Amino acid sequence: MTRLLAAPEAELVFAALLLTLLAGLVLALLAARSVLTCILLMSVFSLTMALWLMVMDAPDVAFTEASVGAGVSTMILLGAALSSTDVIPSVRPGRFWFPAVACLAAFIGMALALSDLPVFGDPGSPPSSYVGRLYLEHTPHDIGAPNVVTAVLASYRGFDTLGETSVILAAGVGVLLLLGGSLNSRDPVSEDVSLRISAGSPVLSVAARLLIPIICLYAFYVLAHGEFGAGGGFQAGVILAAALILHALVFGVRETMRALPVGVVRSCAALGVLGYASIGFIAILHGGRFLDYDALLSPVFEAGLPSSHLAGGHHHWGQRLGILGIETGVMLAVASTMTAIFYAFAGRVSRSDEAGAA
Amino acid sequence: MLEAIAWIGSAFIIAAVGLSIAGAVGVLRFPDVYTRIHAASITDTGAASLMTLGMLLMAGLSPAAIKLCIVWLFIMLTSPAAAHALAGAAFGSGHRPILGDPRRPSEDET
Amino acid sequence: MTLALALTPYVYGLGFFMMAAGLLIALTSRHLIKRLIGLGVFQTSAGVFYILLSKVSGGTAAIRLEADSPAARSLASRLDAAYIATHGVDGVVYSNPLPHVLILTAIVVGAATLAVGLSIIVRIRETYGTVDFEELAALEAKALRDGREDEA
Amino acid sequence: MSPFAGVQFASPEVIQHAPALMIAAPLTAACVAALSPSARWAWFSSLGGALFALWMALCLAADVAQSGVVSYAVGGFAPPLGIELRVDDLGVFFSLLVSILGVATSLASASLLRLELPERDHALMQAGFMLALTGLLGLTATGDAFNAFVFLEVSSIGTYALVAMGASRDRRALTAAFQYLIMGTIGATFFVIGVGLLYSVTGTLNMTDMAEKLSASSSDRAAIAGLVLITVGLALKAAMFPLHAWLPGAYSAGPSVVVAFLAGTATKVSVYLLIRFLMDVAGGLEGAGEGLLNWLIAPMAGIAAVVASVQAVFQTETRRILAFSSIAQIGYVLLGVTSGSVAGLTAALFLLFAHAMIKTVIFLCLGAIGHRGAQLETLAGAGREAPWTITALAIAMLGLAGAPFTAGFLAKWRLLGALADGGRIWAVVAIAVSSLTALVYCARILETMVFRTRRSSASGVSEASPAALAAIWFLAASSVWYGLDASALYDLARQAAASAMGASS
Amino acid sequence: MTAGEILILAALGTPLAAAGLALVFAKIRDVRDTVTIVAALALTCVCVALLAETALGRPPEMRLAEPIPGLSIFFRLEPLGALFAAMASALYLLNSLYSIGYMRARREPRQGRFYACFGLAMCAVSGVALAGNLFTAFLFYELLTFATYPLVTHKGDETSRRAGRLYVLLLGGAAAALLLPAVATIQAMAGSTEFVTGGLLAGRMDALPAGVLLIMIVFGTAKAALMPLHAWLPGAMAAPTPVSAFLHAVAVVKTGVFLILKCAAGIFGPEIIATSPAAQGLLWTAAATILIASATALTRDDLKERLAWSTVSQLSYVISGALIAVGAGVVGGGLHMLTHAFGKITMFMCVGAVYLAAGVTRVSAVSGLARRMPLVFAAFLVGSLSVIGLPPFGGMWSKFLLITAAFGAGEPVTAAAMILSSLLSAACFLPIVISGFLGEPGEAALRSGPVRAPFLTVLPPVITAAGCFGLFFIGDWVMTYLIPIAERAP
Repeated sequence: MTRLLAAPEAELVFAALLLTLLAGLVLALLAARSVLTCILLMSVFSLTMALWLMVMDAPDVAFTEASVGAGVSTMILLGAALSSTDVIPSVRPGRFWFPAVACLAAFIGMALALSDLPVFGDPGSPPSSYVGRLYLEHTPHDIGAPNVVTAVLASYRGFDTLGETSVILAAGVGVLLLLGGSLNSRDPVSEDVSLRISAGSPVLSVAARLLIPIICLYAFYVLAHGEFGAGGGFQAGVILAAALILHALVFGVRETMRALPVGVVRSCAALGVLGYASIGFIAILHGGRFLDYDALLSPVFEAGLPSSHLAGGHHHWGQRLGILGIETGVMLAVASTMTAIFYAFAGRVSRSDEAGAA
Repeated sequence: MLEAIAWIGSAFIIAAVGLSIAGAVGVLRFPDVYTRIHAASITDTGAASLMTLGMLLMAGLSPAAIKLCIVWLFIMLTSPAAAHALAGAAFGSGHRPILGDPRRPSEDET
Repeated sequence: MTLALALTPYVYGLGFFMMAAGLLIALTSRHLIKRLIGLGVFQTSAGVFYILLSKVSGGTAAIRLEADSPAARSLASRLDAAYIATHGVDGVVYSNPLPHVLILTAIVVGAATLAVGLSIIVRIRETYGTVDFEELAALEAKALRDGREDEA
Repeated sequence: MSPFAGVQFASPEVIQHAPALMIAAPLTAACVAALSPSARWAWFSSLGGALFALWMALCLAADVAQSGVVSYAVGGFAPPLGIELRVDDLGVFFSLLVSILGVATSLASASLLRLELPERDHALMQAGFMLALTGLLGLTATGDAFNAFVFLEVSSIGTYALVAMGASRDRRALTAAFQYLIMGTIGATFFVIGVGLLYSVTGTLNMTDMAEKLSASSSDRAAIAGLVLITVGLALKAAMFPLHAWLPGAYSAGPSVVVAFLAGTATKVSVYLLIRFLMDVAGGLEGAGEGLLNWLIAPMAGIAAVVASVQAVFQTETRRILAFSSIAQIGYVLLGVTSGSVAGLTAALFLLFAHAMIKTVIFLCLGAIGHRGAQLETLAGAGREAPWTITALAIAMLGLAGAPFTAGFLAKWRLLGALADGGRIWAVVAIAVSSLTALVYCARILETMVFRTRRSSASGVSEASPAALAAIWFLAASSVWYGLDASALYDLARQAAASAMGASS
Repeated sequence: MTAGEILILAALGTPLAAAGLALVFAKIRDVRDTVTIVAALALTCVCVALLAETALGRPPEMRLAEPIPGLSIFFRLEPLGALFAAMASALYLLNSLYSIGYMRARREPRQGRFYACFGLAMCAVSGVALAGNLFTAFLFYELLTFATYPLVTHKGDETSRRAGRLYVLLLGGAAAALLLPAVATIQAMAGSTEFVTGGLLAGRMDALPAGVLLIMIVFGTAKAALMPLHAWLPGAMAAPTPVSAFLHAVAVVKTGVFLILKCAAGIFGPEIIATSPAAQGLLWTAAATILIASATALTRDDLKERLAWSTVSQLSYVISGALIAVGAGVVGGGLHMLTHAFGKITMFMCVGAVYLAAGVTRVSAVSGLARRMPLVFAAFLVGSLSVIGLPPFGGMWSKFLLITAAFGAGEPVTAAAMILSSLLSAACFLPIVISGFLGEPGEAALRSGPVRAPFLTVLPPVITAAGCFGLFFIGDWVMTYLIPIAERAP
């Protein structure tokens, strides 16, 4: 996509404008009186944040913010809010002023540090001129993947991502512990709950039946394409989960649970993280460091493979294989955790209906 | 020749912006749920596809053009279905459309 | 450059304002779900601060382009050669990729916290019947007093 | 001379990968536990994971005793590009603490879970417990600032849900867990913003690299703001005085096995991070680290020691008393850390280790005897029903009060001496007053359990299961052993303190 | 292991063994009691041997363990310690005999735990007596508090439990809040806490901080029952009489004043005590305690409480002795500790015997009883005369020495207080004996049937009464023996 914007400064101004819009949204959120308004404002906030991230040259983060921030968060917020009271009572002044003063103090404390922060967009600032630049220069030689963000995410700082995947597993375990009580009993959710969407209307089922395979294909595209363009394990996992959730919304949670029972979903989450860790162990067995993808393939085997054109003759098949492997593990973990969370909330909604109805 | 197509593309985008503004105003001003859903779907379907076509024209013959076509197809498939689902849900949860002139309270006001 | 200088305090100031506002919502709102939303805003604003650090004016996304590819050339056309030479890598100026990686993690951590928080809220609503912070505190104070009487 | 000098626990190839395997082992155990069909399998995998982590920690201790600092570049990329696991004397001291308590808690977890939670939740509880262990071990080993944030989140997100699972015993666990979640996440986010500020000044995330760049940099204000934010974030995580509101609720309502592990490790590792950032990383900024320590943390720690102990005396619920006592003990430790002398830091680390063991024993005992009622009265005369468990609990309570022949006593002795030497009389007075109040609530608990006759209406109390007893008695005996001959633990603490202070001066 | 070290280990080991065996054989009465007696006998022999070794100028010493580098459990005998250990072990033997008789007569429950705690307490006492540095002394001092708590709450009813709570709170609390910081500071400042003749801190510390440390140590050692930390002593009378007799006349309270004596002599030294204003203040407090306690003793109708309050005042004699900067003060204090122990234990045992025989606990109910129990009341008379300080008994020497030392050191207030308190204690105890022998028989005395206390509860007080008498003759030998502990720094 060629850019029509003339000068680099225009980008900065546009970013500043979008940030003002974001700040406005936060102000609106502060004053909101109903929970649903808050959730919608939060969703708009995430989408505008995704737009702002695009302008700030962070496509991967924009992608994740849109899918995880706007998509999944809004869904589970709605799932939880459906069953709770909508109106937000106003807070008593007594309990308001002390935290308000604390936040003001934090704000002033941070604002004091403003003068030493690097100028907005300054290429010579310590972050951009030191490690950031090293990554840009070393990626073709070390890893050979064009998308430096995925290279750093998966290979240079692969340990961070392993930690993060276990954060996702922890969230999945936590949600299943808290809300999973009724789910893994043998009889899945008693009556068909499709969050009160008129099930079976031809338009939706046809559209869904057409869309779900495309979404799954797109998810795998995003996974594989992670090294070249924006994308990667997290985004792919969320998109895959979105497909499953669409199926649940249209055809009812019971159908989806019959296709993908909770036990399987829980095991996939664990398998995803296990896969990621085992790639690390394989690297150790092959004599490299933990998560050192160069050690994955023996040099003799790697010599036989065609060298990638981009990296000027260096073959990085070990790195490419490693990155793809861990991204698959991450996708598996993210997709199954998001699905498990949806099952937990959907299962709970039906219970609250019975409670509400009873 | 390419310049002309690019300008047409820009015209398409400006039209799309006009449409989305109209949709936004519609969502704010229309009296009941269904008209508001209609206005929202204008932005969702009309403006988005116009914008995509505009970019398609500006992108000319390049891999990006193919991707834009797929995006346009996707929008064409999902947005109307979304509007339909929204209307179905509204109807399912008991919202009845206001028939007749909104300014005069009609007889069968529920 | 003077524009960037002028924008810096404004932009970081907005970032810190969002942090303070998010913190305020998380600490003072009475509805538990709104507290979690406030927490989400607070975490996202931490991301804003990181991304503000990463932006290089004139830079593009950290996806290595071929030195002479059409995209690289069109980008180069908009900047003066000296700027590209000093700050660019192989003829293209990129923004700093490291904060992007960090914020990818922070977003997912935020979503994970939100998921666990919401499941706790659902459980609270089922056991206590309310999600209002004040009511919950009152209920618990009463339970504490009863607990002390009947077990003493 | 460290007690581990010249000791070999494994072949050199294994030792070479010890830092990474120490963290990966419990993570793998967590996955296997989540996968396992029955509670028993989950328990075996969690026990295996904890034991493997302890074995690796011991290898690390031997390696560090030999070569001073062990640096492990994960993924084969040297810092500042890749993430570096950097373990020095200070780090290995905490790795040992966390892994020892991890093994003990995991050993006792089967019977404790059976007493409090339905069978179907056990597998996931073990998985959550192992993830918390992974997070904490990661924190003690990592040398990268952002990686510390990630492991902080790994350890805490699991524990929010685990604490909430205490609702089967006491419904207040849910609101306590929610408060814990809000405060914990705010703490972690403050931490990450602080790291961001330091990153904006230094441009790197590796702690040692950051320390060098900080000493060279001219822009101090952003760095100091970053340090302040990191201190506030970690203070929230370590339940330092003004920010401790979440701890009593979480520790009194959470399931016993979770609280036993958290009481011993979670707040302690946050103190470790505080030492790491304020003494190592902030070493370059002349005065910033020390300034923060003396004028922000020291007074708060003094107030914590006194106020928390006094509050503990007025509580009627057993676990709530112990929660407030934990906050007071954190106050002691921080008084030692901020004493500014190596002797003070050594005494603080020694007290921290002793207190962690003692608190874990106490909570394990309360869980093992099936103490369901919250009020202390329901424990009356428990000594007769469960003699072995209650004797171990009595030993631990004596250690908590600082009675002679226990590690608590020697630690308090050294701490008072170091503070008096450093001329901090107000700190000595604070510790004197709070150890007086500590004696009161310990005597009250001991008297209720051992010297009171059983009340009919009190809930049934039974002897602990053999595995739980083994874990409890291992820790209780070692807390007495370190009271009699503390040379091994004391040397470790002294080397850890020397490496922390050495790095900064 | 030299002979001296074996003796020290035996001095600590035998009571521990006694405690262990008492627990093991708790159920078999006879075996348990014989074990206690044999152990007490063995302990007495060991302590007498230690006393002999120290007297002959070869004080054994031993470094048992070093829990933390720089802090060691170190034992070293010196005249005062050896004397205290010997006295305590002898009286432990007699008290064991007495408690066997007492406990069997009253068929008390949980006697296994009773004797075990006794043994543990005795081990703690010998630990403090033999301690070579303040750290070891503090260690066994704290152990004594925790070992004696079950004895105070032996009856298990609410009053004894409240007394126990007060006991632990005051003793443990004062130790934790005042004594521990003081000792830790001394360790930090002086590098070690060893008792050095002439004072460890002499010349290392100026008067003001040393004064503060002195105040913290004197008030921290709540066992010495200096007002206002004396409330636990009358409270502890809720315990059975053998406990009151041995612990609250000999073991616990004497350990307190012994520790103060050793600190005054071995840590602070005469120069610091002479110069520091704190010592002056403490002397006045001790004098006040002497007077108030003796006066309160008069008002108490219950026999044991009257003895308890008299003990509080007598203890302050020793404290004043320690705080008078003259060598004779410390020697007088040491001697008084010895004579008062013999005197007061006799009186406590007699009161116990009277309670066993006639169920009488109040002074007013004693009239006329002496004719039915002449031997017990005779022993009581001897004990009280020794405590009052009249010539034919040991008490006279120690009071004489203390009063002359007070005058010599220019402390008229303390001397006056001591003299006045002797008169008060005379007024307090003699009426009991007089009304017992000459008063017309009260209803207790008129009860039909024999009024006889078991033989085992009568023999020990008679022996200790003889001891008081004997002390009169060996008084000056003990004085010359104790002189070296009070020298100035070399």
